[in-house]
Amino acid sequence: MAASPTNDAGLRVSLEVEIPSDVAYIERVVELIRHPCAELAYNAHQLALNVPVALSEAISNAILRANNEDPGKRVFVRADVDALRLVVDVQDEGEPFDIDDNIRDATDPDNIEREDGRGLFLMRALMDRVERFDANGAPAGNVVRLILTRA
Amino acid sequence: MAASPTNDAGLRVSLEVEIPSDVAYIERVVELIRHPCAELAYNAHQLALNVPVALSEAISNAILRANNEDPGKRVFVRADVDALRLVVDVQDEGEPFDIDDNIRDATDPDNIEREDGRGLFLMRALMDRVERFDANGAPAGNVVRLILTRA
Amino acid sequence: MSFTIKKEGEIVVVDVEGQLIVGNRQELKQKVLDELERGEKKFLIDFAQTGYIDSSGLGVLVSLSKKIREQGGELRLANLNDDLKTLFELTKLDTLFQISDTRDRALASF
Amino acid sequence: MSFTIKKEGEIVVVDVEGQLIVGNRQELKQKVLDELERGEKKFLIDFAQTGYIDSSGLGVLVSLSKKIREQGGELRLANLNDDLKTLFELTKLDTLFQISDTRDRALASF
Ligand SMILES: Nc1ncnc2c1ncn2[C@@H]1O[C@H](COP(=O)(O)OP(=O)(O)O)[C@@H](O)[C@H]1O
Ligand SMILES: Nc1ncnc2c1ncn2[C@@H]1O[C@H](COP(=O)(O)OP(=O)(O)O)[C@@H](O)[C@H]1O
Repeated sequence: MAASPTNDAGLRVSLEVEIPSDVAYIERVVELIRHPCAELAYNAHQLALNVPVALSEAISNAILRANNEDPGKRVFVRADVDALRLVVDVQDEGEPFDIDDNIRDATDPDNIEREDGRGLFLMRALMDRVERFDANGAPAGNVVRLILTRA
Repeated sequence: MAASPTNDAGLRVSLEVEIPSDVAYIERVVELIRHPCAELAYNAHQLALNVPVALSEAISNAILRANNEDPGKRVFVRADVDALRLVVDVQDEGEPFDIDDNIRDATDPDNIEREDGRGLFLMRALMDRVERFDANGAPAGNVVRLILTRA
Repeated sequence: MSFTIKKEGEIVVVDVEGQLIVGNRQELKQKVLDELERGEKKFLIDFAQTGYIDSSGLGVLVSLSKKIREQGGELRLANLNDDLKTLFELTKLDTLFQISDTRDRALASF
Repeated sequence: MSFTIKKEGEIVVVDVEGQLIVGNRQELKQKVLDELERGEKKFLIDFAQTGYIDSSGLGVLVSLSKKIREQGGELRLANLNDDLKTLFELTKLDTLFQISDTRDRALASF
Protein backbone atom coordinates (compact mmCIF):
# COMPACT_ATOMS: atom_id res chain seq x y z
CA MET A 1 0.00 0.00 0.00
CA ALA A 2 1.45 3.36 -0.93
CA ALA A 3 1.65 6.03 1.70
CA SER A 4 -0.48 9.06 1.08
CA PRO A 5 1.84 12.03 1.48
CA THR A 6 -0.90 14.31 2.78
CA ASN A 7 -1.09 12.22 5.91
CA ASP A 8 2.58 11.65 6.61
CA ALA A 9 3.06 14.49 9.00
CA GLY A 10 1.07 12.95 11.81
CA LEU A 11 2.52 9.46 11.66
CA ARG A 12 5.29 8.39 14.00
CA VAL A 13 6.49 4.80 14.24
CA SER A 14 8.85 3.18 16.74
CA LEU A 15 10.02 -0.34 16.31
CA GLU A 16 12.10 -2.62 18.49
CA VAL A 17 13.47 -5.93 17.34
CA GLU A 18 15.49 -8.34 19.40
CA ILE A 19 17.41 -11.14 17.71
CA PRO A 20 19.97 -13.81 18.59
CA SER A 21 23.54 -13.31 17.34
CA ASP A 22 22.93 -15.07 14.05
CA VAL A 23 23.40 -13.42 10.65
CA ALA A 24 20.43 -15.38 9.29
CA TYR A 25 18.17 -12.80 10.98
CA ILE A 26 19.64 -9.69 9.34
CA GLU A 27 17.55 -9.71 6.19
CA ARG A 28 14.32 -9.84 8.14
CA VAL A 29 15.27 -7.06 10.51
CA VAL A 30 16.13 -4.92 7.50
CA GLU A 31 12.72 -5.69 6.04
CA LEU A 32 10.96 -4.87 9.30
CA ILE A 33 12.54 -1.43 9.41
CA ARG A 34 12.36 -0.70 5.71
CA HIS A 35 8.60 -1.25 5.70
CA PRO A 36 7.60 1.73 7.90
CA CYS A 37 10.04 3.89 5.89
CA ALA A 38 8.18 2.79 2.77
CA GLU A 39 4.83 3.59 4.42
CA LEU A 40 6.22 7.03 5.14
CA ALA A 41 7.13 7.45 1.48
CA TYR A 42 10.90 7.57 1.84
CA ASN A 43 12.47 7.88 -1.57
CA ALA A 44 13.09 4.77 -3.66
CA HIS A 45 16.90 5.02 -3.46
CA GLN A 46 16.82 5.36 0.30
CA LEU A 47 14.58 2.30 0.48
CA ALA A 48 16.67 0.22 -1.92
CA LEU A 49 20.20 1.34 -0.99
CA ASN A 50 20.82 3.62 2.00
CA VAL A 51 18.52 2.02 4.54
CA PRO A 52 19.10 -1.68 3.83
CA VAL A 53 22.86 -1.51 3.29
CA ALA A 54 23.72 0.72 6.27
CA LEU A 55 21.42 -1.26 8.52
CA SER A 56 22.78 -4.58 7.38
CA GLU A 57 26.34 -3.35 8.11
CA ALA A 58 25.53 -2.16 11.61
CA ILE A 59 23.69 -5.37 12.50
CA SER A 60 26.34 -7.65 11.10
CA ASN A 61 29.06 -5.80 13.05
CA ALA A 62 26.99 -6.22 16.22
CA ILE A 63 26.63 -9.96 15.57
CA LEU A 64 30.13 -10.69 14.28
CA ARG A 65 32.47 -8.05 15.76
CA ALA A 66 30.81 -7.37 19.11
CA ASN A 67 28.91 -10.52 20.06
CA ASN A 68 31.19 -12.95 18.17
CA GLU A 69 28.11 -14.94 17.20
CA ASP A 70 27.78 -16.02 20.84
CA PRO A 71 24.35 -17.67 20.98
CA GLY A 72 23.87 -16.34 24.52
CA LYS A 73 24.21 -12.73 23.35
CA ARG A 74 21.55 -10.74 21.59
CA VAL A 75 21.25 -7.73 19.33
CA PHE A 76 18.64 -5.03 19.95
CA VAL A 77 17.54 -2.80 17.13
CA ARG A 78 15.36 0.22 17.77
CA ALA A 79 14.07 2.46 15.01
CA ASP A 80 12.15 5.72 15.15
CA VAL A 81 10.66 6.76 11.84
CA ASP A 82 8.63 9.78 10.97
CA ALA A 83 8.18 12.05 7.98
CA LEU A 84 11.41 13.89 8.84
CA ARG A 85 13.95 11.22 9.57
CA LEU A 86 14.90 7.68 10.48
CA VAL A 87 16.96 7.06 13.61
CA VAL A 88 18.14 3.49 14.18
CA ASP A 89 20.05 2.28 17.25
CA VAL A 90 21.81 -1.06 16.92
CA GLN A 91 22.87 -2.33 20.34
CA ASP A 92 25.23 -5.22 20.96
CA GLU A 93 26.63 -6.90 24.09
CA GLY A 94 30.31 -6.50 23.16
CA GLU A 95 33.32 -4.61 24.51
CA PRO A 96 33.47 -0.88 23.76
CA PHE A 97 35.16 -0.05 20.46
CA ASP A 98 36.48 3.24 19.16
CA ILE A 99 34.51 4.22 16.10
CA ASP A 100 36.86 7.14 15.35
CA ASP A 101 39.73 4.71 15.25
CA ASN A 102 38.01 2.97 12.37
CA ILE A 103 38.06 5.54 9.61
CA ARG A 104 39.57 3.62 6.77
CA ASP A 105 39.13 4.93 3.25
CA ALA A 106 37.86 1.87 1.46
CA THR A 107 38.51 3.58 -1.88
CA ASP A 108 42.24 4.03 -1.23
CA PRO A 109 44.29 1.98 -3.74
CA ASP A 110 45.86 0.15 -0.78
CA ASN A 111 42.45 -0.97 0.42
CA ILE A 112 40.48 -1.45 -2.74
CA GLU A 113 41.37 -5.14 -3.10
CA ARG A 114 40.70 -5.96 0.56
CA GLU A 115 37.86 -8.32 1.23
CA ASP A 116 36.72 -6.61 4.46
CA GLY A 117 36.68 -3.17 6.02
CA ARG A 118 33.93 -1.47 4.02
CA GLY A 119 31.22 -1.59 6.68
CA LEU A 120 31.71 1.66 8.57
CA PHE A 121 32.79 3.33 5.35
CA LEU A 122 29.45 2.47 3.75
CA MET A 123 27.44 3.41 6.84
CA ARG A 124 29.07 6.84 6.79
CA ALA A 125 28.54 7.22 3.05
CA LEU A 126 24.90 6.17 3.10
CA MET A 127 23.66 7.83 6.31
CA ASP A 128 23.64 11.47 7.35
CA ARG A 129 25.22 10.59 10.69
CA VAL A 130 26.80 7.57 12.36
CA GLU A 131 27.51 7.71 16.11
CA ARG A 132 28.59 5.24 18.77
CA PHE A 133 27.84 5.46 22.48
CA ASP A 134 27.69 3.14 25.48
CA ALA A 135 24.41 1.34 26.01
CA ASN A 136 22.90 2.82 29.14
CA GLY A 137 21.65 0.08 31.41
CA ALA A 138 22.01 -3.70 31.24
CA PRO A 139 23.19 -5.37 29.17
CA ALA A 140 26.34 -3.28 28.61
CA GLY A 141 27.44 -2.87 25.02
CA ASN A 142 27.81 -0.49 22.12
CA VAL A 143 25.02 1.43 20.53
CA VAL A 144 25.65 2.40 16.92
CA ARG A 145 23.19 5.09 15.88
CA LEU A 146 22.35 5.73 12.24
CA ILE A 147 20.47 8.86 11.23
CA LEU A 148 18.96 9.50 7.81
CA THR A 149 16.86 12.48 6.78
CA ARG A 150 13.93 11.52 4.62
CA ALA A 151 14.30 12.36 0.96
CA MET B 1 10.27 -11.78 1.60
CA ALA B 2 8.92 -14.90 3.26
CA ALA B 3 9.87 -15.62 6.84
CA SER B 4 12.00 -18.68 7.32
CA PRO B 5 10.23 -20.70 10.01
CA THR B 6 13.47 -22.12 11.39
CA ASN B 7 14.39 -18.67 12.58
CA ASP B 8 11.11 -17.46 14.01
CA ALA B 9 11.71 -18.49 17.57
CA GLY B 10 14.32 -15.85 18.30
CA LEU B 11 12.59 -12.88 16.74
CA ARG B 12 10.64 -10.44 18.86
CA VAL B 13 9.22 -7.21 17.46
CA SER B 14 7.64 -4.27 19.27
CA LEU B 15 6.05 -1.44 17.39
CA GLU B 16 4.56 1.84 18.50
CA VAL B 17 2.57 4.10 16.24
CA GLU B 18 1.08 7.43 17.18
CA ILE B 19 -1.56 9.03 14.96
CA PRO B 20 -3.97 11.96 15.01
CA SER B 21 -7.68 11.20 15.45
CA ASP B 22 -8.33 10.80 11.74
CA VAL B 23 -9.69 7.62 10.16
CA ALA B 24 -7.52 8.21 7.09
CA TYR B 25 -4.58 6.77 9.07
CA ILE B 26 -6.17 3.44 9.96
CA GLU B 27 -5.21 1.54 6.85
CA ARG B 28 -1.54 2.41 7.25
CA VAL B 29 -1.43 1.48 10.91
CA VAL B 30 -2.98 -1.87 10.03
CA GLU B 31 -0.30 -2.35 7.38
CA LEU B 32 2.49 -1.43 9.80
CA ILE B 33 1.37 -4.08 12.27
CA ARG B 34 0.43 -6.72 9.74
CA HIS B 35 3.91 -6.62 8.23
CA PRO B 36 5.85 -8.01 11.24
CA CYS B 37 3.13 -10.67 11.64
CA ALA B 38 3.77 -11.64 8.02
CA GLU B 39 7.54 -11.73 8.66
CA LEU B 40 6.81 -14.07 11.56
CA ALA B 41 4.82 -16.31 9.23
CA TYR B 42 1.40 -15.86 10.79
CA ASN B 43 -1.12 -17.83 8.81
CA ALA B 44 -2.70 -16.32 5.71
CA HIS B 45 -6.20 -16.06 7.21
CA GLN B 46 -4.90 -14.28 10.29
CA LEU B 47 -3.03 -11.85 8.03
CA ALA B 48 -5.98 -11.23 5.71
CA LEU B 49 -8.88 -11.33 8.16
CA ASN B 50 -8.30 -11.53 11.93
CA VAL B 51 -5.48 -9.02 12.28
CA PRO B 52 -6.63 -6.27 9.90
CA VAL B 53 -10.32 -6.36 10.78
CA ALA B 54 -9.96 -6.51 14.58
CA LEU B 55 -7.28 -3.84 14.50
CA SER B 56 -9.25 -1.58 12.24
CA GLU B 57 -12.25 -1.86 14.62
CA ALA B 58 -10.26 -1.01 17.71
CA ILE B 59 -8.56 1.96 16.08
CA SER B 60 -11.75 3.34 14.60
CA ASN B 61 -13.50 3.13 17.99
CA ALA B 62 -10.59 5.01 19.54
CA ILE B 63 -10.82 7.72 16.89
CA LEU B 64 -14.61 7.97 16.61
CA ARG B 65 -16.09 6.80 19.94
CA ALA B 66 -13.40 7.91 22.37
CA ASN B 67 -11.62 10.86 20.78
CA ASN B 68 -14.61 12.07 18.74
CA GLU B 69 -12.20 12.91 15.91
CA ASP B 70 -10.86 15.76 18.03
CA PRO B 71 -7.74 16.92 16.14
CA GLY B 72 -6.05 17.68 19.47
CA LYS B 73 -6.36 14.07 20.64
CA ARG B 74 -4.19 11.19 19.51
CA VAL B 75 -4.32 7.43 19.30
CA PHE B 76 -1.38 5.28 20.42
CA VAL B 77 -1.02 1.77 19.10
CA ARG B 78 1.55 -0.61 20.55
CA ALA B 79 2.10 -4.09 19.22
CA ASP B 80 4.28 -6.93 20.49
CA VAL B 81 4.72 -9.75 18.03
CA ASP B 82 6.66 -12.94 18.34
CA ALA B 83 6.36 -16.50 17.13
CA LEU B 84 3.77 -17.25 19.82
CA ARG B 85 1.36 -14.37 19.74
CA LEU B 86 0.40 -10.84 18.83
CA VAL B 87 -0.61 -8.41 21.57
CA VAL B 88 -1.90 -5.00 20.45
CA ASP B 89 -2.85 -2.15 22.76
CA VAL B 90 -4.94 0.63 21.26
CA GLN B 91 -4.98 3.64 23.54
CA ASP B 92 -7.30 6.62 23.21
CA GLU B 93 -7.81 9.86 25.15
CA GLY B 94 -11.52 9.35 25.84
CA GLU B 95 -13.75 8.80 28.88
CA PRO B 96 -13.73 5.30 30.37
CA PHE B 97 -16.31 2.98 28.79
CA ASP B 98 -17.63 -0.34 30.02
CA ILE B 99 -16.65 -3.01 27.54
CA ASP B 100 -18.82 -5.63 29.30
CA ASP B 101 -21.81 -3.39 28.82
CA ASN B 102 -21.26 -3.67 25.09
CA ILE B 103 -21.93 -7.31 24.36
CA ARG B 104 -24.48 -7.11 21.60
CA ASP B 105 -25.03 -10.18 19.46
CA ALA B 106 -24.70 -8.76 15.98
CA THR B 107 -26.22 -11.94 14.52
CA ASP B 108 -29.48 -11.61 16.46
CA PRO B 109 -32.43 -11.08 14.05
CA ASP B 110 -33.16 -7.78 15.87
CA ASN B 111 -29.67 -6.52 15.07
CA ILE B 112 -28.84 -8.04 11.74
CA GLU B 113 -30.16 -5.08 9.73
CA ARG B 114 -28.48 -2.47 11.92
CA GLU B 115 -25.81 -0.41 10.27
CA ASP B 116 -23.54 -0.16 13.34
CA GLY B 117 -22.66 -2.17 16.41
CA ARG B 118 -20.53 -4.94 14.90
CA GLY B 119 -17.14 -3.64 16.04
CA LEU B 120 -16.69 -5.27 19.44
CA PHE B 121 -18.55 -8.33 18.19
CA LEU B 122 -15.98 -8.79 15.41
CA MET B 123 -13.01 -8.09 17.68
CA ARG B 124 -14.22 -10.81 20.03
CA ALA B 125 -14.88 -13.22 17.18
CA LEU B 126 -11.52 -12.65 15.49
CA MET B 127 -9.18 -12.40 18.49
CA ASP B 128 -8.45 -14.87 21.28
CA ARG B 129 -8.96 -12.16 23.87
CA VAL B 130 -10.22 -8.58 24.02
CA GLU B 131 -9.69 -6.58 27.23
CA ARG B 132 -10.12 -2.98 28.29
CA PHE B 133 -8.23 -1.19 31.04
CA ASP B 134 -7.36 2.36 32.05
CA ALA B 135 -4.27 3.85 30.47
CA ASN B 136 -1.73 4.18 33.20
CA GLY B 137 -0.09 7.59 33.11
CA ALA B 138 -0.83 10.63 30.99
CA PRO B 139 -2.80 11.02 28.87
CA ALA B 140 -5.75 9.28 30.56
CA GLY B 141 -7.87 7.08 28.34
CA ASN B 142 -8.90 3.55 27.50
CA VAL B 143 -6.57 0.83 26.42
CA VAL B 144 -8.22 -1.88 24.37
CA ARG B 145 -5.97 -4.93 24.24
CA LEU B 146 -6.27 -7.53 21.50
CA ILE B 147 -4.51 -10.87 21.83
CA LEU B 148 -4.10 -13.42 19.05
CA THR B 149 -2.16 -16.67 19.21
CA ARG B 150 -0.16 -17.32 16.06
CA ALA B 151 -1.61 -20.00 13.80
CA MET C 1 -8.60 2.09 -2.64
CA SER C 2 -11.12 2.89 -5.29
CA PHE C 3 -14.59 2.07 -6.52
CA THR C 4 -15.17 1.58 -10.22
CA ILE C 5 -18.71 1.67 -11.51
CA LYS C 6 -19.85 0.40 -14.89
CA LYS C 7 -23.05 -0.77 -16.55
CA GLU C 8 -23.43 -4.34 -17.80
CA GLY C 9 -26.76 -4.29 -19.65
CA GLU C 10 -29.19 -2.92 -17.07
CA ILE C 11 -27.04 -3.91 -14.09
CA VAL C 12 -24.82 -1.43 -12.26
CA VAL C 13 -21.58 -3.23 -11.37
CA VAL C 14 -19.32 -1.81 -8.67
CA ASP C 15 -15.76 -3.11 -8.23
CA VAL C 16 -14.29 -2.54 -4.79
CA GLU C 17 -10.52 -2.29 -5.15
CA GLY C 18 -8.61 -2.43 -1.86
CA GLN C 19 -10.25 -2.06 1.52
CA LEU C 20 -13.86 -1.17 2.29
CA ILE C 21 -13.52 0.51 5.67
CA VAL C 22 -14.57 3.44 7.79
CA GLY C 23 -12.28 5.78 5.85
CA ASN C 24 -13.90 5.24 2.46
CA ARG C 25 -17.33 3.64 2.95
CA GLN C 26 -19.12 7.01 2.46
CA GLU C 27 -17.67 7.21 -1.02
CA LEU C 28 -19.15 3.81 -1.93
CA LYS C 29 -22.47 4.72 -0.35
CA GLN C 30 -22.70 7.99 -2.25
CA LYS C 31 -21.78 6.45 -5.59
CA VAL C 32 -24.44 3.77 -5.28
CA LEU C 33 -27.10 6.20 -4.01
CA ASP C 34 -26.40 8.49 -6.96
CA GLU C 35 -27.12 5.62 -9.34
CA LEU C 36 -30.25 4.70 -7.40
CA GLU C 37 -31.48 8.27 -7.67
CA ARG C 38 -30.83 8.17 -11.40
CA GLY C 39 -33.38 5.34 -11.51
CA GLU C 40 -31.07 2.30 -11.56
CA LYS C 41 -32.60 -0.78 -9.88
CA LYS C 42 -30.13 -3.66 -10.25
CA PHE C 43 -26.82 -3.53 -8.43
CA LEU C 44 -23.93 -5.96 -8.23
CA ILE C 45 -20.94 -5.34 -5.97
CA ASP C 46 -17.91 -7.38 -7.00
CA PHE C 47 -15.27 -8.07 -4.33
CA ALA C 48 -12.74 -9.87 -6.53
CA GLN C 49 -10.17 -7.16 -5.87
CA THR C 50 -11.08 -6.39 -2.28
CA GLY C 51 -8.74 -6.71 0.69
CA TYR C 52 -10.57 -6.56 3.97
CA ILE C 53 -13.91 -5.09 5.05
CA ASP C 54 -14.52 -3.69 8.52
CA SER C 55 -17.78 -3.39 10.47
CA SER C 56 -18.57 0.01 9.05
CA GLY C 57 -18.02 -1.36 5.53
CA LEU C 58 -20.45 -4.16 6.33
CA GLY C 59 -22.81 -1.55 7.78
CA VAL C 60 -22.82 0.38 4.51
CA LEU C 61 -23.66 -2.77 2.57
CA VAL C 62 -26.56 -3.45 4.94
CA SER C 63 -27.93 0.07 4.64
CA LEU C 64 -27.51 0.16 0.84
CA SER C 65 -29.33 -3.13 0.53
CA LYS C 66 -32.23 -1.69 2.56
CA LYS C 67 -32.39 1.53 0.51
CA ILE C 68 -32.25 -0.36 -2.77
CA ARG C 69 -35.04 -2.72 -1.67
CA GLU C 70 -37.18 0.27 -0.64
CA GLN C 71 -36.90 1.54 -4.22
CA GLY C 72 -37.96 -1.85 -5.56
CA GLY C 73 -34.41 -2.72 -6.59
CA GLU C 74 -31.98 -5.52 -5.85
CA LEU C 75 -28.41 -5.70 -4.54
CA ARG C 76 -26.25 -8.77 -5.10
CA LEU C 77 -22.69 -9.57 -4.15
CA ALA C 78 -20.04 -11.61 -5.95
CA ASN C 79 -16.53 -12.97 -5.60
CA LEU C 80 -16.04 -13.11 -1.85
CA ASN C 81 -12.76 -14.85 -1.10
CA ASP C 82 -12.56 -17.32 1.80
CA ASP C 83 -11.75 -14.65 4.36
CA LEU C 84 -14.55 -12.36 3.27
CA LYS C 85 -16.91 -15.34 3.29
CA THR C 86 -15.86 -16.05 6.87
CA LEU C 87 -16.59 -12.43 7.74
CA PHE C 88 -20.08 -12.65 6.28
CA GLU C 89 -20.70 -15.97 8.05
CA LEU C 90 -19.49 -14.68 11.44
CA THR C 91 -21.92 -11.78 11.22
CA LYS C 92 -24.64 -13.95 9.58
CA LEU C 93 -24.79 -11.37 6.80
CA ASP C 94 -24.54 -14.27 4.38
CA THR C 95 -28.23 -14.81 5.21
CA LEU C 96 -29.12 -11.23 4.34
CA PHE C 97 -27.40 -10.97 0.97
CA GLN C 98 -27.62 -12.95 -2.20
CA ILE C 99 -24.00 -13.92 -2.86
CA SER C 100 -22.62 -15.51 -6.04
CA ASP C 101 -19.27 -17.16 -6.54
CA THR C 102 -18.54 -15.45 -9.83
CA ARG C 103 -19.47 -12.23 -11.53
CA ASP C 104 -21.04 -14.05 -14.47
CA ARG C 105 -23.24 -16.12 -12.22
CA ALA C 106 -24.26 -13.00 -10.32
CA LEU C 107 -25.09 -11.17 -13.57
CA ALA C 108 -27.14 -14.13 -14.80
CA SER C 109 -29.03 -14.35 -11.50
CA PHE C 110 -30.92 -11.07 -11.84
CA MET D 1 17.76 -15.74 -1.96
CA SER D 2 19.40 -18.11 -4.37
CA PHE D 3 22.21 -18.42 -6.85
CA THR D 4 21.53 -20.09 -10.17
CA ILE D 5 24.48 -21.22 -12.25
CA LYS D 6 24.35 -22.13 -15.91
CA LYS D 7 26.73 -22.38 -18.85
CA GLU D 8 26.37 -20.10 -21.89
CA GLY D 9 28.93 -21.48 -24.34
CA GLU D 10 32.15 -21.45 -22.36
CA ILE D 11 30.99 -18.80 -19.93
CA VAL D 12 29.72 -19.65 -16.44
CA VAL D 13 26.77 -17.35 -15.71
CA VAL D 14 25.60 -16.83 -12.15
CA ASP D 15 22.27 -15.17 -11.39
CA VAL D 16 22.03 -13.60 -7.95
CA GLU D 17 18.40 -13.63 -6.88
CA GLY D 18 17.61 -11.53 -3.81
CA GLN D 19 20.26 -10.15 -1.50
CA LEU D 20 24.01 -10.82 -1.56
CA ILE D 21 24.90 -10.34 2.09
CA VAL D 22 26.84 -11.73 5.00
CA GLY D 23 24.30 -14.52 5.51
CA ASN D 24 24.70 -16.09 2.06
CA ARG D 25 27.93 -14.83 0.48
CA GLN D 26 29.77 -18.08 1.39
CA GLU D 27 27.33 -20.00 -0.76
CA LEU D 28 28.12 -17.82 -3.78
CA LYS D 29 31.84 -18.05 -3.10
CA GLN D 30 31.76 -21.83 -2.86
CA LYS D 31 29.68 -22.27 -6.01
CA VAL D 32 32.05 -20.14 -8.07
CA LEU D 33 35.19 -21.73 -6.59
CA ASP D 34 33.81 -25.19 -7.41
CA GLU D 35 33.46 -24.15 -11.05
CA LEU D 36 36.94 -22.64 -11.01
CA GLU D 37 38.36 -25.90 -9.67
CA ARG D 38 36.58 -27.78 -12.43
CA GLY D 39 38.67 -25.71 -14.82
CA GLU D 40 36.20 -23.00 -15.84
CA LYS D 41 37.85 -19.68 -16.70
CA LYS D 42 35.13 -17.22 -17.78
CA PHE D 43 32.61 -16.00 -15.25
CA LEU D 44 29.71 -13.58 -15.50
CA ILE D 45 27.66 -12.58 -12.49
CA ASP D 46 24.29 -11.14 -13.45
CA PHE D 47 22.58 -8.84 -10.91
CA ALA D 48 19.32 -8.29 -12.79
CA GLN D 49 17.36 -9.95 -10.00
CA THR D 50 19.43 -8.71 -7.08
CA GLY D 51 18.12 -6.58 -4.23
CA TYR D 52 20.92 -5.10 -2.16
CA ILE D 53 24.56 -6.06 -1.59
CA ASP D 54 26.36 -5.40 1.68
CA SER D 55 30.09 -4.92 2.31
CA SER D 56 30.70 -8.60 2.81
CA GLY D 57 28.94 -9.33 -0.48
CA LEU D 58 31.21 -6.80 -2.17
CA GLY D 59 34.15 -8.42 -0.35
CA VAL D 60 33.30 -11.81 -1.83
CA LEU D 61 33.18 -10.32 -5.32
CA VAL D 62 36.62 -8.76 -4.78
CA SER D 63 38.14 -11.99 -3.53
CA LEU D 64 36.55 -14.09 -6.27
CA SER D 65 37.86 -11.71 -8.88
CA LYS D 66 41.36 -12.09 -7.44
CA LYS D 67 41.17 -15.90 -7.30
CA ILE D 68 39.82 -16.11 -10.86
CA ARG D 69 42.55 -13.82 -12.15
CA GLU D 70 45.19 -15.93 -10.40
CA GLN D 71 43.93 -18.92 -12.39
CA GLY D 72 44.18 -16.93 -15.61
CA GLY D 73 40.43 -16.43 -15.78
CA GLU D 74 38.10 -13.46 -15.97
CA LEU D 75 35.14 -12.24 -13.93
CA ARG D 76 32.64 -9.78 -15.37
CA LEU D 77 29.50 -8.24 -13.94
CA ALA D 78 26.23 -7.25 -15.61
CA ASN D 79 22.90 -5.59 -14.97
CA LEU D 80 23.62 -3.37 -12.01
CA ASN D 81 20.59 -1.18 -11.33
CA ASP D 82 21.07 2.47 -10.37
CA ASP D 83 21.37 1.74 -6.67
CA LEU D 84 23.90 -1.05 -7.16
CA LYS D 85 25.83 1.22 -9.51
CA THR D 86 25.92 3.86 -6.79
CA LEU D 87 27.23 1.25 -4.37
CA PHE D 88 30.06 0.28 -6.72
CA GLU D 89 30.87 3.94 -7.35
CA LEU D 90 30.94 4.85 -3.65
CA THR D 91 33.43 2.08 -3.01
CA LYS D 92 35.27 2.70 -6.33
CA LEU D 93 34.78 -0.98 -7.09
CA ASP D 94 33.49 0.16 -10.48
CA THR D 95 37.18 0.69 -11.30
CA LEU D 96 38.11 -2.86 -10.30
CA PHE D 97 35.43 -4.75 -12.23
CA GLN D 98 34.44 -4.84 -15.84
CA ILE D 99 30.75 -4.03 -15.73
CA SER D 100 28.27 -4.31 -18.63
CA ASP D 101 24.80 -2.86 -18.86
CA THR D 102 23.24 -6.01 -20.27
CA ARG D 103 23.88 -9.71 -20.11
CA ASP D 104 24.27 -9.97 -23.88
CA ARG D 105 26.85 -7.24 -23.95
CA ALA D 106 28.70 -8.90 -21.09
CA LEU D 107 28.63 -12.27 -22.87
CA ALA D 108 29.88 -10.68 -26.08
CA SER D 109 32.71 -8.90 -24.25
CA PHE D 110 34.70 -12.02 -23.32
N1 LIG E 1 29.68 -3.21 17.00
C1 LIG E 1 31.04 -3.33 17.02
N2 LIG E 1 31.66 -3.85 18.09
C2 LIG E 1 33.00 -3.98 18.12
N3 LIG E 1 33.80 -3.58 17.11
C3 LIG E 1 33.25 -3.06 16.02
C4 LIG E 1 31.85 -2.89 15.90
N4 LIG E 1 31.60 -2.33 14.71
C5 LIG E 1 32.80 -2.17 14.11
N5 LIG E 1 33.80 -2.59 14.88
C6 LIG E 1 35.25 -2.54 14.61
O1 LIG E 1 35.48 -1.72 13.49
C7 LIG E 1 36.15 -2.46 12.47
C8 LIG E 1 35.75 -1.96 11.12
O2 LIG E 1 34.41 -2.30 10.86
P1 LIG E 1 33.86 -2.33 9.38
O3 LIG E 1 34.24 -1.07 8.71
O4 LIG E 1 32.41 -2.65 9.45
O5 LIG E 1 34.66 -3.48 8.65
P2 LIG E 1 34.72 -5.04 8.94
O6 LIG E 1 33.60 -5.35 9.88
O7 LIG E 1 34.59 -5.64 7.60
O8 LIG E 1 36.09 -5.24 9.54
C9 LIG E 1 35.78 -3.91 12.74
O9 LIG E 1 36.72 -4.79 12.19
C10 LIG E 1 35.79 -3.93 14.25
O10 LIG E 1 37.10 -3.99 14.75
N1 LIG F 1 -12.59 3.18 22.68
C1 LIG F 1 -13.86 3.41 23.05
N2 LIG F 1 -14.17 4.50 23.79
C2 LIG F 1 -15.44 4.75 24.17
N3 LIG F 1 -16.49 3.96 23.86
C3 LIG F 1 -16.24 2.87 23.12
C4 LIG F 1 -14.95 2.53 22.68
N4 LIG F 1 -15.02 1.37 21.99
C5 LIG F 1 -16.33 1.02 22.00
N5 LIG F 1 -17.06 1.90 22.68
C6 LIG F 1 -18.53 1.86 22.95
O1 LIG F 1 -19.01 0.58 22.62
C7 LIG F 1 -20.05 0.71 21.64
C8 LIG F 1 -20.05 -0.51 20.72
O2 LIG F 1 -18.87 -0.49 19.91
P1 LIG F 1 -18.84 -1.33 18.57
O3 LIG F 1 -19.29 -2.70 18.87
O4 LIG F 1 -17.49 -1.16 18.00
O5 LIG F 1 -19.94 -0.69 17.65
P2 LIG F 1 -20.07 0.79 17.04
O6 LIG F 1 -18.75 1.46 17.23
O7 LIG F 1 -20.42 0.53 15.63
O8 LIG F 1 -21.19 1.41 17.83
C9 LIG F 1 -19.77 2.02 20.94
O9 LIG F 1 -20.90 2.54 20.32
C10 LIG F 1 -19.30 2.86 22.10
O10 LIG F 1 -20.38 3.32 22.86
